[in-house]
Amino acid sequence: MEPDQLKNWLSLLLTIAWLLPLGGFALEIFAGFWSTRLKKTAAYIAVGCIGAGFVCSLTALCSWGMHTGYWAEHDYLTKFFQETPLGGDHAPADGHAADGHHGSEHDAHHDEHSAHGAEHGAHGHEHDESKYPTVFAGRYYQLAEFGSLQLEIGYYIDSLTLVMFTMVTLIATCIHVFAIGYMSDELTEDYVDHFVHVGEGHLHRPGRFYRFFAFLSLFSFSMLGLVIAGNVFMVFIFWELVGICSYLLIGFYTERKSASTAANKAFIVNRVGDFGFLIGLMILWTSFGTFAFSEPSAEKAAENPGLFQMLRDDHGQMTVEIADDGSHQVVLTGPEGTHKTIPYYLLVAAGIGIFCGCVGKSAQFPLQTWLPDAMEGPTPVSALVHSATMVAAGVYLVGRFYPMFTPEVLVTIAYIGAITLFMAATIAVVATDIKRVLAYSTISQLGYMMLSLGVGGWVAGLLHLITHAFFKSLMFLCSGSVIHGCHHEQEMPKMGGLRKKMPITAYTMLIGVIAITGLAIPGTYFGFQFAMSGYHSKDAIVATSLAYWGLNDQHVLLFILPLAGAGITAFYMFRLWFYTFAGEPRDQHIHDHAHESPAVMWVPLVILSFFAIFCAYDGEQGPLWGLLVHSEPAGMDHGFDPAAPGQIAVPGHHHVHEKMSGDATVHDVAGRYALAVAIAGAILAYLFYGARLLNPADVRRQVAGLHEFLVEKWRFDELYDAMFVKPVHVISGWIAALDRVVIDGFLHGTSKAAVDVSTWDRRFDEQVIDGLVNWVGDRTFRVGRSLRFVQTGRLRQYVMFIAGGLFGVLMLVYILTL
Amino acid sequence: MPELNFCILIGAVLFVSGVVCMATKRNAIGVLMGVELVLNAANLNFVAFARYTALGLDGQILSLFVIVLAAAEAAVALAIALNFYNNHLTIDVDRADDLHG
Amino acid sequence: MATNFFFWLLLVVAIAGLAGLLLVRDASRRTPWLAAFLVSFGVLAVWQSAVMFKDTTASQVLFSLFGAAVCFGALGVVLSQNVVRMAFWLIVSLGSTSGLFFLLNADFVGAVQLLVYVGGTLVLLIFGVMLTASGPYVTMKTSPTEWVAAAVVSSLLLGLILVSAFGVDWQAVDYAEAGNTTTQDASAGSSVQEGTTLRPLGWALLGLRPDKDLQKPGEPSGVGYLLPFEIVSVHLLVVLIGAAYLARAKRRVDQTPGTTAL
Amino acid sequence: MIFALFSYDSISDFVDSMMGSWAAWAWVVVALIHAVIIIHFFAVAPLFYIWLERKVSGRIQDRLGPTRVGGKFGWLQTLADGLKLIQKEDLCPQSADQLMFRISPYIVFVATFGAFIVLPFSNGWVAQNLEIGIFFMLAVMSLEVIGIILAGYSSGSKWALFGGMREAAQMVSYEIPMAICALVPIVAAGSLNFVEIGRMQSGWFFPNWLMFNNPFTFLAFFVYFTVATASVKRAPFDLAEAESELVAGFHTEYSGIRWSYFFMAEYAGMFAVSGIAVFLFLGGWYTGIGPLDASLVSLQSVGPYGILSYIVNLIFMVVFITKGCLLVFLQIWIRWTFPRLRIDQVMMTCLKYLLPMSCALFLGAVLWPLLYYSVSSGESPRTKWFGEPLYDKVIAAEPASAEQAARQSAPQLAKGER
Repeated sequence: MEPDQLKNWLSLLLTIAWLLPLGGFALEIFAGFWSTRLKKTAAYIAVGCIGAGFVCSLTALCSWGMHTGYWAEHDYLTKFFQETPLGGDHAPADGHAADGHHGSEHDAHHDEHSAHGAEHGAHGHEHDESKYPTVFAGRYYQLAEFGSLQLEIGYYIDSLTLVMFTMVTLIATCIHVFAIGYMSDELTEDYVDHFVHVGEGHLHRPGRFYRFFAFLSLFSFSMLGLVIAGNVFMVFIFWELVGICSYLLIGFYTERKSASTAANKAFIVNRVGDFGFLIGLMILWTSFGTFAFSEPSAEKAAENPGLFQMLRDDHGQMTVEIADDGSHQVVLTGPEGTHKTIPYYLLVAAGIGIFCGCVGKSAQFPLQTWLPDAMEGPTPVSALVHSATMVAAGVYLVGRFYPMFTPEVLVTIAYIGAITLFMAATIAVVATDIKRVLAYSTISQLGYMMLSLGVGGWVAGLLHLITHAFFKSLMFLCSGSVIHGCHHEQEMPKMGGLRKKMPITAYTMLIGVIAITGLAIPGTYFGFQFAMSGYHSKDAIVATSLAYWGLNDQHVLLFILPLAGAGITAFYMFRLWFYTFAGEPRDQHIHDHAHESPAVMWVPLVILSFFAIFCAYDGEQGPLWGLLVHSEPAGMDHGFDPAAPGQIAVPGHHHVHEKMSGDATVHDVAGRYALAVAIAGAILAYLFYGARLLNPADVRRQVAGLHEFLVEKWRFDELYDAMFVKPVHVISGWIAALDRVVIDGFLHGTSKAAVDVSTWDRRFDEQVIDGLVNWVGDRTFRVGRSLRFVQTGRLRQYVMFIAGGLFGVLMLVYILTL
Repeated sequence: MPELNFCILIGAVLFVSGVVCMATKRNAIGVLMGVELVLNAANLNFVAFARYTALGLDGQILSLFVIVLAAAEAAVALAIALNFYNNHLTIDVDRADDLHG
Repeated sequence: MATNFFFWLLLVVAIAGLAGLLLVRDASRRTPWLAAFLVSFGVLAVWQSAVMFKDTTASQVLFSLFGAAVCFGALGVVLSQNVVRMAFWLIVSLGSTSGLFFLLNADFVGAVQLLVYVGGTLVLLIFGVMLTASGPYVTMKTSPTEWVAAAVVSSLLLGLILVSAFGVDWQAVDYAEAGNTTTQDASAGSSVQEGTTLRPLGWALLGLRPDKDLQKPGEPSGVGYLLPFEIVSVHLLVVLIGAAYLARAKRRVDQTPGTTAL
Repeated sequence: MIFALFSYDSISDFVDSMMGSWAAWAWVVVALIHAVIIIHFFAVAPLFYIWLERKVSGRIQDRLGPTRVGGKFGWLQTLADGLKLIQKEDLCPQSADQLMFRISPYIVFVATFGAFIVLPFSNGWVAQNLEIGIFFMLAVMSLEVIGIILAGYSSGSKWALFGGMREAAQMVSYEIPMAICALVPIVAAGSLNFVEIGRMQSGWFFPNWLMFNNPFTFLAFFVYFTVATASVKRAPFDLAEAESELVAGFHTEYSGIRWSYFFMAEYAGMFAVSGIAVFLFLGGWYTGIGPLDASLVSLQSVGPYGILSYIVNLIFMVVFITKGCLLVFLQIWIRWTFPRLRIDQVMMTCLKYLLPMSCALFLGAVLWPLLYYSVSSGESPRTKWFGEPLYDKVIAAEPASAEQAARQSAPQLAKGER
């Protein structure tokens, strides 16, 4: 197939996958018109759309691999056959029938994984032009054109996009299926909402089943849109759309006060992050003049290069020169090779700005408060939005936008990540709500990803993103089925010993816990590694941070914190598991009523648990790692040596695999440390909650202060309240006072003055003018009356007067004419 | 032309006697007679000027009109006087002073 | 000589008559003496006045006669208390004015005066008098003060008018300046002078003015009186209707029956 | 010397020549002469008419009337009455207004007498040939009303007052139709001057007498005649003297000579009104027989000293007087045949019948020339609309007497004799 044909084929498939949920959403949102509130048709439509989307993205991935010769290079398939006795009927890779049914496609994915094979070829990254192009970019529609800038809806397809597409659609499909069961009690005309008290009773409202699936479809559309986006502006558009969907989904139970405030909080905090994002965008636009990431085809790149091509040459090097006034200028290669220089700090500012957006979206250090409250939404939402996809968008953006970040920005990313992971972990330890614990664990894992991206572990970070998506959504769904089983009871102290009641949920939960803690038995025994996906990704991260520490001694924290975090993670995860599933039930009532959730809920659990185990199979030699490495930005593999002005070294791949102590590589050393810490944490949790030998209450009493501090979630809410809300009230109070005193005073003053003037004017008017007029009237009246005697009414006297008058006049005339 | 002066003299006498008659007579008809005298004085002057000055024929025509209109005026005045007499049973002008100030 | 003898004869007869009148007691027997005195004295008076006014022309005599009649008539009207007397003297005055009109070569106007004014209006007045002059209202005295005031004002007014009138030199005013050609035009015009004013008046009323040379610049065009003539006719109609309406017989049902109109 | 008298055209010419130094006072003499002449006729006529009336009324009532006094037919009866009246004591009632009572007969007499100034007895024999002859006559006759009212009022008695008032009302209201009817022939004739109107009616009586000039004048004669009898208080309209109701009307209190003045005025009034009728309708002094008139007129300019013209005029005067007497006889005749009208009927006939009829006739007379004189020749616009005025014809017809006509129009007194 020719490159163009492949490009069109891939873009077609991905566009279908992308737009199907939108169509679903359009249908489902009007379900109120064409279907009743009791039918599940809306759900089936949603599942169908996202399922078809998964199939399309899967076929796109396979056809991409086949045609770009990627499979040929990395013949995982044959390798798999040799080693693993397991084997189902392996349909040949390219023979996938686009089968809408979830079950069969599950096997196909598994098979495709094995085809990748563990070992990864010598990673020559030199792109010789003669080879088949692997990255495709294009434009659907041009929104606007401002001079040289084109705002367009376009796509940028490379291995990362395809992997993300498959991951998102797969997880969304499972969650949609799960949601059908979970949201089944909304299928009534009269849904009693126990959490909302209206008068003396509860709120009665019609069920909103179809609306939930509409929002889910909209969210899937916007997430896929974000992933496929070809330029930063489009990313921003879907960034906002995703934010809206999270707002809608968190606030699904709108009547609940807590739900609506949580939705607002999430949206507002995201907006704060987006504020930074916008600033970054603006800087990019003014300085670079374009939003597109990069233009794979050579001739188009010459005409209007993407952001990356302008900043970095083919080897990923950024040229910095010292301008005459001493400031560092970055040289950009514009269209037709024109050169333009922008100040270095501007680029740093742009990077920081874009990273702010990611902090807001992925609930990193300063803006993490909204995620725990976001648990108010239904559990499938938490699973899909607030664990796997949306929060991962921040990390994906950092990954996608990696070339633009200068070393200084990377350091900040790293530190933010470190702080976040440690803080979230500590809070998770004391959290009692099952979903709160998972929320904090999500935050800390995101911290891990940011940390790994910050320290240069691009592939490690994104691998961890994928794996975390799988096992975190798994755990959320398990907690969902637990809540569902315990009739919306989320407090762990009320649960206990549910293993017997809900075996499948318990064991899938256990798989998730083991995956996240990264427990494994290092080494490969009889061709199989006893290690979950979490182990591989977490080890890579810790190794990269160790290598980073190796290169930059002052950043010791970047290694210590992830290590400690790993331990704490293990502790709170196993605490969670033991708390809910092991031991005697703490609340007999709930225990009695607990029941295993129906098939429609536990099947996705099983599927997700399978992926939680095998998605990062074979670690760095695995297919997933290979795919991710394929779209690693140029120059990442061999790291950056410390350049001006920050003097920070970024480790490459080889640094990670250098010999450190003896023959053990950095990677192995880090792995051993992480494993030790994790095992310690697990054992400690077992002691506290599993066997209940130690009483947490005692510890709580001993470290009451610390405990209180942690329960208060490091008092960030109070901090923000104090920093922002209070000042606003105070200032508004001042303004109100100003308004009342100054402006009203002024107005009252003028009106009072007006009143005075008018009273004076009225008095003047009455006395002077009226007086005058009356005087004149009076005078005329008096004169008139005085002449009255003349009008006697007697005819004869009148004649006499006339005669006299005549005489007088004539005399006068006579005299005058003398 | 002495005759013109004589005519004017006679006219003046007529006019003045008319005015006096109007001024002194308490009988409404007396007043009317005074009016007639005044009108006649005017007529006399008209004709005299027609004869002795350049006024010519116009004077005579005007006197014709005066005569005719005097007749009309007398008719109306008499009607009023009779009405007054019928209503108030008196012809004394001084009794008709309702329009005093 | 004869005239002297004749003169003295008349004088003696007059004196004898007078003496007889004074001496005779019996009123009824005085008539012959009275007759003698009157006849002789009358002839004597006429003769002497004729001699005095030997060269006065007819018009002057007649003019003064009629003038005197007018003035005494007017004074009669003013002085008489009785309304009917007043009416009579008014008739005398207006009749003599019509005579004056004839003397002033305004024959048609004189005739109209007689026919319309005296024959019509004064008859009307007399009707008015007859209808109202019943009982106390025939003679109504006016207070002396009013007489005095009237006398004063009238004399002042008369004096002023006469002084101003006699002060004017009419000679200068009329013939010389006035552009009017009535006096010069001997043919159809100057009818005013010849006293035959009927036909020119008729034409004037119809709007034709042959006696005026209309081309003369100073002359106003269209001095005909057709429009006023029509207006007067309509006016008369209106007045008649009005008067008839006003004076219509109002049946008054009150204490004085019989005051219905004639 | 006597013949020399006839050479003068008019009395005034004669007197002027006589007065010499007193020429200025000639007009007084002339006026007196004229007055004497008229007074003679004025006095004689009533005598004859009273006698005529008593004879005719007798005959109508199948009785003889006065036969013994003065000869064969009692023709001196009225003279005897006259003498009787003069001897009677003319008393003046106590409650009467002395001045008014005495003056009113003279007013009435003067009013009627004044009328005869302008009435010509033949071609040129007129006291004062005024341009406005007829109009002056009517004007003067209208003064009579005042005399009657004053007489009625001043005699103090209610009957007199009522009689006077009714009489005055009747005369005043009948004046209007009389004037309008008189206007009808004047419109046809085109002139107010008696002499001119008379001259216009020369020739055969049918087309030339104004009566036969156009149908309207024909009707106007009869209306005029009725109105005239009413205005002189005669015949059916003489309610004022109705013995049964108002005794003798306004002159009940009068006796003697004052009463005779009233009577003289009445009968003279009858003749004056008839005279107007003769001039306006019946051809004036012409006999109406075409050739006879023409020959008489031609005779006038023959012979020495105008003696023949004097004789012709005499003949014309006789013709005029006979016509007048015939009309008076007609009035007398009517008086003794028709019953008397009530006062409201009198007023009603005047205002509701006679006045509208006379107005209609007047309108017809005015419009008649438009129909009759078709627009043939290109005369002046006036003639085109109103036809060729007769007076032009007159002037054109008799060039010979043009000089005389011109002089006639002169203001000096016209020659009048007898």
